[in-house]
Amino acid sequence: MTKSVDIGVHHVTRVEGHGNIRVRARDGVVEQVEWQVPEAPRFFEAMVRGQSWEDIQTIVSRICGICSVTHSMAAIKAVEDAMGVEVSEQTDRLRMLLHYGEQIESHVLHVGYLVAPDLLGQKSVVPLVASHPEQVKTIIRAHRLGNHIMEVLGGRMTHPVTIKPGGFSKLPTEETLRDLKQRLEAVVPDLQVIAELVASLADRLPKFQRETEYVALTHPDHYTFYHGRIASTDTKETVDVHEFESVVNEYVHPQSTAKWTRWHRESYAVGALARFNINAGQLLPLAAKTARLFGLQRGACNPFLNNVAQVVETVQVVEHSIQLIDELLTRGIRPETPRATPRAGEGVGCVEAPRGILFHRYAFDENGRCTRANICIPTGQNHANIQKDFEAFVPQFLEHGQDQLRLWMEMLVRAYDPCISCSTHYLQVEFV
Amino acid sequence: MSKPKVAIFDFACCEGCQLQVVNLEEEILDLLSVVQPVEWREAMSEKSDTFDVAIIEGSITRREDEERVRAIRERAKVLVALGACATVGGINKLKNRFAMEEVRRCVYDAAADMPHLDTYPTKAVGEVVKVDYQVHGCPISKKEFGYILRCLVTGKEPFVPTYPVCVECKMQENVCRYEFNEVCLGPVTRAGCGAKCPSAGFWCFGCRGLAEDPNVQAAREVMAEYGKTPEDLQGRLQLFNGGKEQAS
Amino acid sequence: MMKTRVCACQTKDVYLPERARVVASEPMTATERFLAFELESGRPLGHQPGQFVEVSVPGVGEAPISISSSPTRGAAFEMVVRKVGNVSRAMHELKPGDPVGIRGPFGTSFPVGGAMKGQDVLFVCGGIGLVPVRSAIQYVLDHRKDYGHATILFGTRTPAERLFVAEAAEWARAPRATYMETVDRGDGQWTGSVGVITTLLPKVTIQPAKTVAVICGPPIMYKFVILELRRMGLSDDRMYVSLERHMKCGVGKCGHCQINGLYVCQDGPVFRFADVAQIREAI
Amino acid sequence: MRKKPTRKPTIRKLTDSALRTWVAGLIRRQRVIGVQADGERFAFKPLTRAEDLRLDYDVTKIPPKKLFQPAAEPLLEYDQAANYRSIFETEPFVLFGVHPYDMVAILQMDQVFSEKHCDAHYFARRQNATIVVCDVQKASPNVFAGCMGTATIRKGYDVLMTRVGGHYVVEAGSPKGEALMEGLKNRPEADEASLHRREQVWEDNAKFLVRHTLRMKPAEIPALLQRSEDHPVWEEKAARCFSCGSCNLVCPTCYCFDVRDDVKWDLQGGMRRRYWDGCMLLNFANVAGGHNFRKNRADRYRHRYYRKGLYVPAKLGGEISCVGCGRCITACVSKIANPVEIYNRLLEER
Repeated sequence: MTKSVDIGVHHVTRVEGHGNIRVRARDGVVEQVEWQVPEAPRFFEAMVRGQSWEDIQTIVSRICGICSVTHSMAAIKAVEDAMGVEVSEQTDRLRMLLHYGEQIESHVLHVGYLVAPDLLGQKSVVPLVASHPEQVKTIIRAHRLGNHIMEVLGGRMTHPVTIKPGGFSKLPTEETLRDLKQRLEAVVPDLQVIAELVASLADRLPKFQRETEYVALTHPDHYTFYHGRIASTDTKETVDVHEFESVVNEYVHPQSTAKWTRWHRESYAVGALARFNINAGQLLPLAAKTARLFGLQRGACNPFLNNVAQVVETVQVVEHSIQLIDELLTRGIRPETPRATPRAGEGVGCVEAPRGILFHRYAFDENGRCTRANICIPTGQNHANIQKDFEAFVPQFLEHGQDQLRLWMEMLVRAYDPCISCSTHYLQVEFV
Repeated sequence: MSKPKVAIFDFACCEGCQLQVVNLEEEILDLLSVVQPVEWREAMSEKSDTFDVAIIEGSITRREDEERVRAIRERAKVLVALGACATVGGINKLKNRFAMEEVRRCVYDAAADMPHLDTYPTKAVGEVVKVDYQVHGCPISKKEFGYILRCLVTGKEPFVPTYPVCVECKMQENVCRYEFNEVCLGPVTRAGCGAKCPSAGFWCFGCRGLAEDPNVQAAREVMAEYGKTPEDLQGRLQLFNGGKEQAS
Repeated sequence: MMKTRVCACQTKDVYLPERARVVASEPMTATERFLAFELESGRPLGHQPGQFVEVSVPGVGEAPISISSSPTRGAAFEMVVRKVGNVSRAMHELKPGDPVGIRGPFGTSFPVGGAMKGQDVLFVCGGIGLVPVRSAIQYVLDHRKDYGHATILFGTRTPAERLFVAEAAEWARAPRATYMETVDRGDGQWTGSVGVITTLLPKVTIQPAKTVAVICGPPIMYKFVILELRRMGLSDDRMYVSLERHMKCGVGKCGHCQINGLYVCQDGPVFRFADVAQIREAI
Repeated sequence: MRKKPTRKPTIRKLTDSALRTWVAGLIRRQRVIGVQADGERFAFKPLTRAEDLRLDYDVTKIPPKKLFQPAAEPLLEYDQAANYRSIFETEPFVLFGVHPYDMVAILQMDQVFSEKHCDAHYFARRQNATIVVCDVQKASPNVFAGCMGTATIRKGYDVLMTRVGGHYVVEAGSPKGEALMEGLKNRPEADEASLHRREQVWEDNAKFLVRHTLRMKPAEIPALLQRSEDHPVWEEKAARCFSCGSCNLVCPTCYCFDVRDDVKWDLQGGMRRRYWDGCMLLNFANVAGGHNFRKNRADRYRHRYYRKGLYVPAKLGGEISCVGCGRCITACVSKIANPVEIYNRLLEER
């Protein structure tokens, strides 16, 4: 088989935003392997300057339609941090619940609509409607549940409006929560179906491994998406989120103009697999059982397994959501009015997006007008790792030929669930 | 009637409006019964050179985007602007308050001069090419999207409200956000959203663009009576309705 | 709980259309189409000249359309539709046999059985203003002995926009009838009169005491025509106008067609000008 | 529609706990829509527990018209072959706690919707309703029903309740009301003292439901308007008008509507619905083709007051189409929608 390939994927499909793949190899010698991002930069950090602290969430939610709740949460937490606002336990639980809505929606969307077609040899979910109608309906049901949680708690499915500094603009009724709980319980068997479908296809994922550093939030009490400190698989030490710049270490690679991130190695990975590798010990029973179904264990370093970790996490957040609702209902929903007053200061918000750890930092003047912003998105943190994966992957799988290699590389990019439209700041190399 | 071929293209945006199309869930099957998607990068790998309907999501923020959208317009019989970024420029217009050079430097510092970071003041799609149908909102309402698509396929002019959000807020039996002393843009913002934000206890921030013949001057006067400054109003008005344009 | 139907008036839902079918559909100008309908039940519509119906096109909507034919011309009723909205555009696509829904007839009519009887009648029509008036013209010509001289003045912007050209030739030949037409702008072939409709009026002699005028056209036309007729000595109570408004319900509820206290769908569309002359919003 | 009562109406005396028992019984048997707290304000909502009924409310956000003419209401459905079928989705219900001014408005709507052509969709709902009117116990911030003669009502309701001291006097006003009060058979009849105190409540309400004072009799409003078409107040107020229709939508006597079709995904059949509309909205008087017969804000603004004070009264035998609920005053963020202020001003600057 020929060992020469020339791959130029202009705008990888079934990902959020635009990314290109460039590979050139001649007679088994790899000459060029590049992961490029030609997304139109949108300059959010410049745009928020001068805007009111009350509008920051509204603005930065628009960084990404897929992770709008996550960006909103990070922004609100940062604003509260800057303004010295504490929130109640009730608010905390409701936010986690809302945040879980997005994890469910995003993970199911990614695994079900964007990745499943690869595993089933299709170009999109559309033909699956005919070939796998029951599975597609199951996926739709689970996806709708995620959306439903966001709609009832966030006021909308995308770009939530209920989360304000200090609390919620509108609280759900206990009846709503009871209804949510029923829906969550009802989706558990559906998730089982999805897990089994993915498990039955998991052997179609390339057997590729590359050890790397995984970074995610960690918290002593639970498998966290919302609280905690920054942890790494490379060290026992955890880092306070206020020090996130010391973790992401944005740098310019000598061979590239792209800003990459590194912590203990030349790249690190964030996302579902990272969270799993750090927090797997805290999975709730059903999620742990799902992980066993796949044989997924801590220390997994096949990036394609990120999709599997997403399935495990979907079960985890559904389980935890049910717990949270029980806790909320036990105490009863108490009326609360969010109160916060602007002051000069700086704050950091950090939460886990479905695709990995996300950092927001803002500074405000005494009128609460934003003076400075720094946003570090998960996909930005994964770019260097994707590039490193490519560099290891191409020589190893070159012999499979251009078409297969191309598909696998696209799948590899998709495995990271990149959210390129999140691009608050990216630098990238040449265009294809 | 043969099914029109539909292609969805995205420019500078969060892709949240495409997500609303995905969020139609089972209704997507209904949608597929009236149109044939031939290109939709976010959801499918197929690409197509021929299509009848082009749906454009996102704003035009670079010269190269402008060329691309013109090329799409030339090939499309019908062009739909999807969502606030496309219909009014949306949140992306916030950057128009600054000089572009300054915006680039703010975010990219020393690397700001790299060619791919080229950016120009954000434009709505309609500021570059002729738009046949507009689906307003950030994000769009999936229900309205379905309705407009059905109108498009059957050759009808859809009913899109020109009146302010207050109409739907009253229909939802909401208490006016002004009573909470908030800067709510409902009285000058185009309805059609079902007043989702005020119904969730939040002010309207104007994502569907201005209502027809909006009384912005009255808004300034009324704000003052509620103890708000023109800057408070301005700050919120420019979120979705343009940076410099509204300043006058 | 059981859904019940309790209202006695539900035997007649005024919003429920009755099915009718297209019996003729022909292009008339670039933007106007001629359509004829018959109720499926076979019964005549029972309208008076000047009245309108609400036409429903399935899948599209409902719109008020003037009836253009006289009840003296058989069970079919005719319309001329200009492409301006969803419904009228859809009506342009209708073919013979296609079903539509009809509500009505609604509104007032030209006083063919009242004030016009025994009088000379002067019809002044601009553009598609001829459409509703045609029903009265036909009616008068079909009851020729009941009326004095019939004068029909018709103005359009261009020769191509003239309506009922062939029929107008018959009107011109009818006993004790005068037909005159004018266009704002001629084309290469046009040899007729050029100028706005008011330029035709000096060519007409009327006996103000025994003439009734019927005026229908675009909003701008009324002012000038009425001024001129007044100058010719015609009093406001001898002028009848047909006004256009947005009539959603046709039965005096929805409020869209209101001109001050008047509902065009109920109190109009035909008004004695004296009754609306003082109403600011009318003309 | 209403029959003259052939015998003396039943009048009973009801303690709070007896009221709760009665309402709880009604809820068990049928749909009850009652006034309830909704945040800091009040709204008519389906009642599931008798305790939630709040007869001490000041005013509801939206008048009870929403029960007879919903904000969005299906009229009919159809198929491609033009088979149109009316839709009537309604069931019998008790509407509990309507204030007298709102009842007056309902009676006006009854007239409007039955005049010449009867509106079957309105009356399907209307005739399914048994209306329990409750005299006002707490004046709302902008009420002026006392000036409009609508602070109390003596006919047109099915049941009338008045709180006198620590209990209610409950009187049937129709056979429907008598039937509703069947469950109160074992309650005592109202005594003279209670009836006397009820008279006092009526007198007081007429006096005190006056947060804004109209300096003329309502009957003088039409004549006043007839000579005020060119008054500067229209332009002046309209300059601050958002044309947002809030005053229309919260008004118990505004009933204008829009009608729109939506086709189903099969592109064959569809549904025709009507929606609340308002004459203050910019395109209300648009005709097909785009001409707007009331393009100026001031024309629309004036039209609304003329409609309430002159045009509709002409249909209603002179009754002013404003019942003094004050909702428009509260709803208008520009604070230009106070009818009392307008009419007083016209009177002063004649």
